[in-house]
Amino acid sequence: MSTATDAPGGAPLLELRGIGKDFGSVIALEGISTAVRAGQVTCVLGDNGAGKSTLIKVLSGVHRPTRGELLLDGEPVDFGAPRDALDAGIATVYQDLAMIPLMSIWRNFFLGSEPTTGWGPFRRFDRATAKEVTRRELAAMGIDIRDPDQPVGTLSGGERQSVAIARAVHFGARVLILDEPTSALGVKQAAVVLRYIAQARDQGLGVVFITHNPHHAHPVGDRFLLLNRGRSMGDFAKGEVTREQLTEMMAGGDELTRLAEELGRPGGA
Amino acid sequence: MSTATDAPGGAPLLELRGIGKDFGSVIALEGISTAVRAGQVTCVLGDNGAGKSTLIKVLSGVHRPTRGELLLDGEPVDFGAPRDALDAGIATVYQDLAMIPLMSIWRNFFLGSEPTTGWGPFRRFDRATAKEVTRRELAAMGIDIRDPDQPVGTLSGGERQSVAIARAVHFGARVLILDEPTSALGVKQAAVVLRYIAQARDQGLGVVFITHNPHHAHPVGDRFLLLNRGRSMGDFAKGEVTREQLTEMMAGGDELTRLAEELGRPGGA
Amino acid sequence: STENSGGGDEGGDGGGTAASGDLDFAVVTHGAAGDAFWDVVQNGAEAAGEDLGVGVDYQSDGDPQRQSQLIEAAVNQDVDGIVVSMANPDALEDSISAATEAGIPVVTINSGAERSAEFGAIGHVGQDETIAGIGAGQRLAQDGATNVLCVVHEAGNIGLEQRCDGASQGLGSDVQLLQVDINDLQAAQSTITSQLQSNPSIDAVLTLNSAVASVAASAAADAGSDAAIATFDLNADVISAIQDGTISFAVDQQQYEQGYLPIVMLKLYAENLNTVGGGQAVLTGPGIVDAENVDEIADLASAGTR
Amino acid sequence: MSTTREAPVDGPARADERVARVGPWRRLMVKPELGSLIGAVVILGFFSAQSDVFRSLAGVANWLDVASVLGIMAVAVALLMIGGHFDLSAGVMTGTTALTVGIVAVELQQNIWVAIAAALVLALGIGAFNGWLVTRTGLPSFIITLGTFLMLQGLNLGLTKLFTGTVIVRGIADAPGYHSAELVLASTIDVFGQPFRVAVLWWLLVTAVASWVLLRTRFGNWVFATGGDEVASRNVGVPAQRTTIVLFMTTATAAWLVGSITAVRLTSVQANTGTGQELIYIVAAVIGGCLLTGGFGSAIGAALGALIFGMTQQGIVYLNWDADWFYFFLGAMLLLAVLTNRLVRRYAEAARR
Amino acid sequence: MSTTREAPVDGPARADERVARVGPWRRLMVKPELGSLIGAVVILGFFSAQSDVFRSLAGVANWLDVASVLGIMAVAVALLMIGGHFDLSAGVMTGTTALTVGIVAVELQQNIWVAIAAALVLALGIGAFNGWLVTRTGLPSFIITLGTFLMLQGLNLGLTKLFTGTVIVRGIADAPGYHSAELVLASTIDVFGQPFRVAVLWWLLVTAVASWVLLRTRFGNWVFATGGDEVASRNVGVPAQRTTIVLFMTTATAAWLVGSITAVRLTSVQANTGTGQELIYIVAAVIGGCLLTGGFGSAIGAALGALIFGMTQQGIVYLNWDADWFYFFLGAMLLLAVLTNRLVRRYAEAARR
Ligand SMILES: Nc1ncnc2c1ncn2[C@@H]1O[C@H](COP(=O)(O)OP(=O)(O)OP(=O)(O)O)[C@@H](O)[C@H]1O
Ligand SMILES: Nc1ncnc2c1ncn2[C@@H]1O[C@H](COP(=O)(O)OP(=O)(O)OP(=O)(O)O)[C@@H](O)[C@H]1O
Ligand SMILES: [Mg+2]
Ligand SMILES: [Mg+2]
Repeated sequence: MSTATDAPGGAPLLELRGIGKDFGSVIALEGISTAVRAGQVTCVLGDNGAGKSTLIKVLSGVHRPTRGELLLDGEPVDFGAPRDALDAGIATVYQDLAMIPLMSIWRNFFLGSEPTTGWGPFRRFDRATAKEVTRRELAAMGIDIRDPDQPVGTLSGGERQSVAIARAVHFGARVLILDEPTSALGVKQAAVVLRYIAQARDQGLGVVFITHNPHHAHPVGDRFLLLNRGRSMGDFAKGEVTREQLTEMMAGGDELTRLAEELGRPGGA
Repeated sequence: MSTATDAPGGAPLLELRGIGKDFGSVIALEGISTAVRAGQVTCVLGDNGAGKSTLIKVLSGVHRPTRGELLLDGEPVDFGAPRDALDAGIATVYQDLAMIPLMSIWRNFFLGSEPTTGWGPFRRFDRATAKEVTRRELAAMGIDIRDPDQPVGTLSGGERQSVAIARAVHFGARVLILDEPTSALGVKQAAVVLRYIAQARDQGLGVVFITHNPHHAHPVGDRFLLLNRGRSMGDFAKGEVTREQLTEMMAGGDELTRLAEELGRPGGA
Repeated sequence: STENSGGGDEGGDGGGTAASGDLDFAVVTHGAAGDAFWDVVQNGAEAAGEDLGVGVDYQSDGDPQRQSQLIEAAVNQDVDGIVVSMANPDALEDSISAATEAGIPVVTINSGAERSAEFGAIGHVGQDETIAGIGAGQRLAQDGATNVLCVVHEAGNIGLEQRCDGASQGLGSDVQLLQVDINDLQAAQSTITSQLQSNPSIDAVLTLNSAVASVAASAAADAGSDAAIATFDLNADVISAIQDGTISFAVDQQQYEQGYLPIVMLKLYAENLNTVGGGQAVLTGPGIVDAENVDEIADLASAGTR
Repeated sequence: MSTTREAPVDGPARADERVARVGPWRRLMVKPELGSLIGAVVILGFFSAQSDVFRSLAGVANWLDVASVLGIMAVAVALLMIGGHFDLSAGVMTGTTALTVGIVAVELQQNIWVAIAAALVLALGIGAFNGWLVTRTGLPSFIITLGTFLMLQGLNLGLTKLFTGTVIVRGIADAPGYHSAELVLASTIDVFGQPFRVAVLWWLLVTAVASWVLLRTRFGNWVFATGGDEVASRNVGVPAQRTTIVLFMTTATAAWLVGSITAVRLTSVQANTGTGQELIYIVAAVIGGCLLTGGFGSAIGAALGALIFGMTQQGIVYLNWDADWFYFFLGAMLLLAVLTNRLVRRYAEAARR
Repeated sequence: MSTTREAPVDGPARADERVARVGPWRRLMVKPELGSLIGAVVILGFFSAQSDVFRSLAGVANWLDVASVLGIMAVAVALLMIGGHFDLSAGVMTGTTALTVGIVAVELQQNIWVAIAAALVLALGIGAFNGWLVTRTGLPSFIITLGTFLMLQGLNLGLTKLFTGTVIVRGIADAPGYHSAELVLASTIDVFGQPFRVAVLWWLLVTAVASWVLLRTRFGNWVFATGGDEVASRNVGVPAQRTTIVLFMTTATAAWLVGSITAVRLTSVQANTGTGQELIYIVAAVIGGCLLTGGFGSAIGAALGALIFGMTQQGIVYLNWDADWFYFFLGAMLLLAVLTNRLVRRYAEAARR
């Protein structure tokens, strides 16, 4: 498995060439090139507002890039809508989670990919299956929901995030994109997510993973794409960087240690 | 300064006695008692859905507790609305941030506490001051906004969180409540927030801090309130626990280390 | 289709000199768009325009303020004459005097006869709604009705109110009012049915619109009531209902004349300074259409002229 | 990726100490439909207690008739509102379709079924146009459909006058095929000797189908999602634009059904038919629990909202209250209905959120 | 806690490589008001090109008159919509206040200023009632104000008939103090020899004050916040309920102003005055860029929306287009205005989001 660390891991599933994105006068991305390979985890790192979410929205068909090219299996593609990306097997956990607060958990889980039963005019949403799968997938993440009929809007922040992750993992066929999936999660749930990422990678999926936590990024990442103010600061293979360097690159990652000292308290990172 | 670690730190600013909160059939909190003291940081820890956000919403006047008593400076109080809590000097960063997406950054910053200028019928919102203060406070957090007139809805997740934190810090007079303030923040910004917390504590404010990150909780926390499924699992002073115990209490905090081993990769927490 | 005086054509100022080919008249009424009664008025005015070779521009709005603004627009356009219906004379006073001050002759139609001369109109063609109502009330009394239901199809409309008031006067006792919505005739039918069901002593229903009359007849049948149905205004359905006896009579204002005659009057005034009526209103009704005379006008109503 | 992962072994029915016990009665109370059912029951009780005609079979047939035509539209409008949009042209479209049936059958002398089919095609076209314009421009549907509302109002009058010379199309009863059309759309059915309008059946059918689609099909899921958060639902792959267009076409289809019923039943159609009714449809849907902001509501609720409106409208007449005060009473009863609904739910709210 | 922290030394005017250069013209374009200004200019150009009366001073005075009364209400309704609510009773309230002025002045024989004051008190009461009910019950304002709308409609008719025996109040011109009231509310002002209605001044004043309040005061900030996200704004201490109630009272005050102008100008008032106008106010506000979901919009935009509506309404008359097709043209012109607005903004959108 460790062969994947340095080797390119085959032809890229997804490739970006000189991608740029403007929002009116705001230049959010400029000249980003990288590749997502099967069986590899690409970590996108960067400060707040660096353009990480914008980048993954380009990958998942939410935004059309203003400049540059997107290649799927080596062929140029133009995702007109997220549906196109989903149909290409790309599933995404958005930072804002893309959930409908007033709808129940199981309806949100299968939204856009509802299982059906019956035929002809009597084809209907298979509710029993949907509820059952929802409960099972969430339980696997260590989230024990009271009632799959509860509206998502009344879930806690972490519960909601777990639902979004479980959904993406369930539907991700070739590429799994996760935008700060662990931000609101407890330590236990975060570990489960990291394990999911590793599982997905082992099954040959390409994973794009955004996080601010070097402790999360380093164990699972194979490549690290560093963004700063909308531009790429480099694209490193795992072997090329240590966790310390990584933390350093993530804008003064040792601050915590220094902080702990500065505060004159025992402990620290 | 380290005297605050074990000593009670004077009479509690805020005290909770047997607080419980139901949402219809959902029992979100049950029998919580704790105290927030001046010059102390109380960390509330717990799994996703444990009831942490609900607890701080009781403290900040969003929810009226179903059971139990809330005391401010030893006197029972009944916060009918968040305004009452704000007027008592309690400022809160909500997990959902409580920002108006369509409004500009500076309008959001001063929302509800607008500075005014002029007199009589010509008393008006002091826009120049508002913009200036907003820019200054955000810059102090290391967030360099392009334009304070940008609608908050177009900010990145971390930028938005920074605005909410800067606002609470600016207006918090006696108690500062932060619900997962660092979840979407970069390492640098998170460190700034931790330093804010320490500063606030040193200035004699009571701080309530919710986080899932033991690396964040341990350096600044003085007391640790542990919640599980809506109930208190104990209330520990800093001296009573080491970081390892804390991480353990936070539901298998060593998972990361184990995970790293399990994945057969170098690195880990 | 008559003469062509072909003479000088220096704008319509003051009237009297313009050539007929260049005459433009404005008709501004308070009828709602699509109202069956006012549609016949419009048809009359437009037919007169065609017959006499003059331009006729018909506008209407039920809101008095809007109506006055439409009159002002006509004044601004410097038309050669204005025809105005005066349901609410006070509200139109300013704009009508603006017209007369600008030297534009005004003919008032329908209601408002008593204020017409005061406002400087050169004549009035119409039938006061109250008098029409009295006529209907008297006829109902004649037929032996004692407990009459008056169906108002637009709440607060002054013209409709006057018709019901007049009916009370003619009948000699108060009529009972019922509100329905002209734009939802199915519901109107149900509402009339329920009124007849809950109040079986009603022995006559007076509707103020021909379309409401048709559903009132069906409603009476639904409710099993043998109340007589009478109505204001005609249309082809009402005429065939009179023929087969389901509606006993209709009050006909011959409102076609209220559209046609003022155009004739304005043309005569413009070319010959003639006035009509000698300061008195020219009355167009009320005529009563019942089984006796219905056959003669049967074909005319479907053409939109009765 | 659906590998087997270690699922904790606890069945769905396991008791949870974080959930308080709630009686079945209270559980029922919080369903949106049951809220408006309470309102309906209150109104029914109020008028029945005071008027024996109101509660007689003939009375019931009468107010059910009013509720049914309104209800067909209210249910369709409710679907659209759940999907996050308004259709101000819904009212006038009932007139457009009714006039089309009349003009094609009478003036163009076609079989009435041909006329009805033509009206359907027209309605679907207008609905698709509305939906296309809304999704294409991203402008609020309120303003787009206001534009089509005004344009249709003008067309109704202008074309009717063009074809007939008057503001009314009449003589539909003489069109070929009229009797079969009457049977389907405007006949009555005897129940205990009292004729009920067949429109009541249509109303029940429409409500049942709409409710089934909304709660049991993929499309229904998309409707809730599109109305709840259009961006989020597009992000997870819901065809939001298609859903919106179909919803507008659904309202148009309901308008066609109501218009056809009107034309066949009254046999003559006025050019201003339906104008101003759009607000009443929205009101019925809102009484029935639909959120104006979209994403929440129910078809059965909207049907009950129409029932409340119909009962109130007729009940006031049955009580012989002074007609001058009709609208006053109508407003007061509506407020009464929604406030009761609200009160009951407040009490029962203890059962959720 | 505002301690000095180490702020990076960069002035606000520093160039940022993450911001592309945008011309001032494009920057202007994206302001919501300027969007509707484009619509207004297109409509103005369209009609002016075809009718010289329309562009004459007399014509301008005429359509400004139409726009002004509508505009006063549209601006107030826009504030309310930005605050997240609707007031369906706004239209009929202009009738209620006008009738109150008439009844108090004529039937109760008071000085007209007393009558106008009485109408103000009544209007404020109704507005406060609307706001109180909405904030108290949490029900949608759409349904609450529909209730008051219907009730007021009934009251207007019932009370007018009670006092006058008919559906019209006449003789306001004979009330004591009428002339001073006429001067303030219904006089004309000569500009280049063309009398303009004083209502135009009121309209400008209301727009200016509303715009100032909205953009420059605390209250304005609260309005945006309450409409944008009520829960969030309450959480940061905005008095959302008070804001809502004040907004409803503002619409009521505007209705009182319009009602008083109507009563004094027409000197007689019909019981159905104002009914049905509420939708037009909302439309003007939406054309002017207000979101129906609240939290976004502008007072100047609403005033321009009213202008578009007024110009279109009168412009069609000036072009002598067939009255039967009036609504068709009105709808088409409105769509034209909003679509142009949209197109221009699409082009300019490159300048933001
Ligand atoms: N729709 C938009 N309109 C204008 N600016 C935008 C828009 N979306 C994003 N931006 C800007 O683009 C920049 C990049 O945003 P993005 O959300 O990609 O950052 P990020 O790297 O995900 O940050 P974070 O770690 O805080 O989530 C930000 O400065 C943001 O203000
Ligand atoms: N308004 C509500 N209605 C019903 N249930 C609610 C409501 N608010 C919260 N809950 C439930 O109460 C429980 C506690 O929620 P809370 O938001 O306090 O959790 P938390 O500890 O903050 O979790 P996280 O770490 O994920 O933010 C959750 O299970 C949630 O589903
Ligand atoms: Mg992001
Ligand atoms: Mg929380």
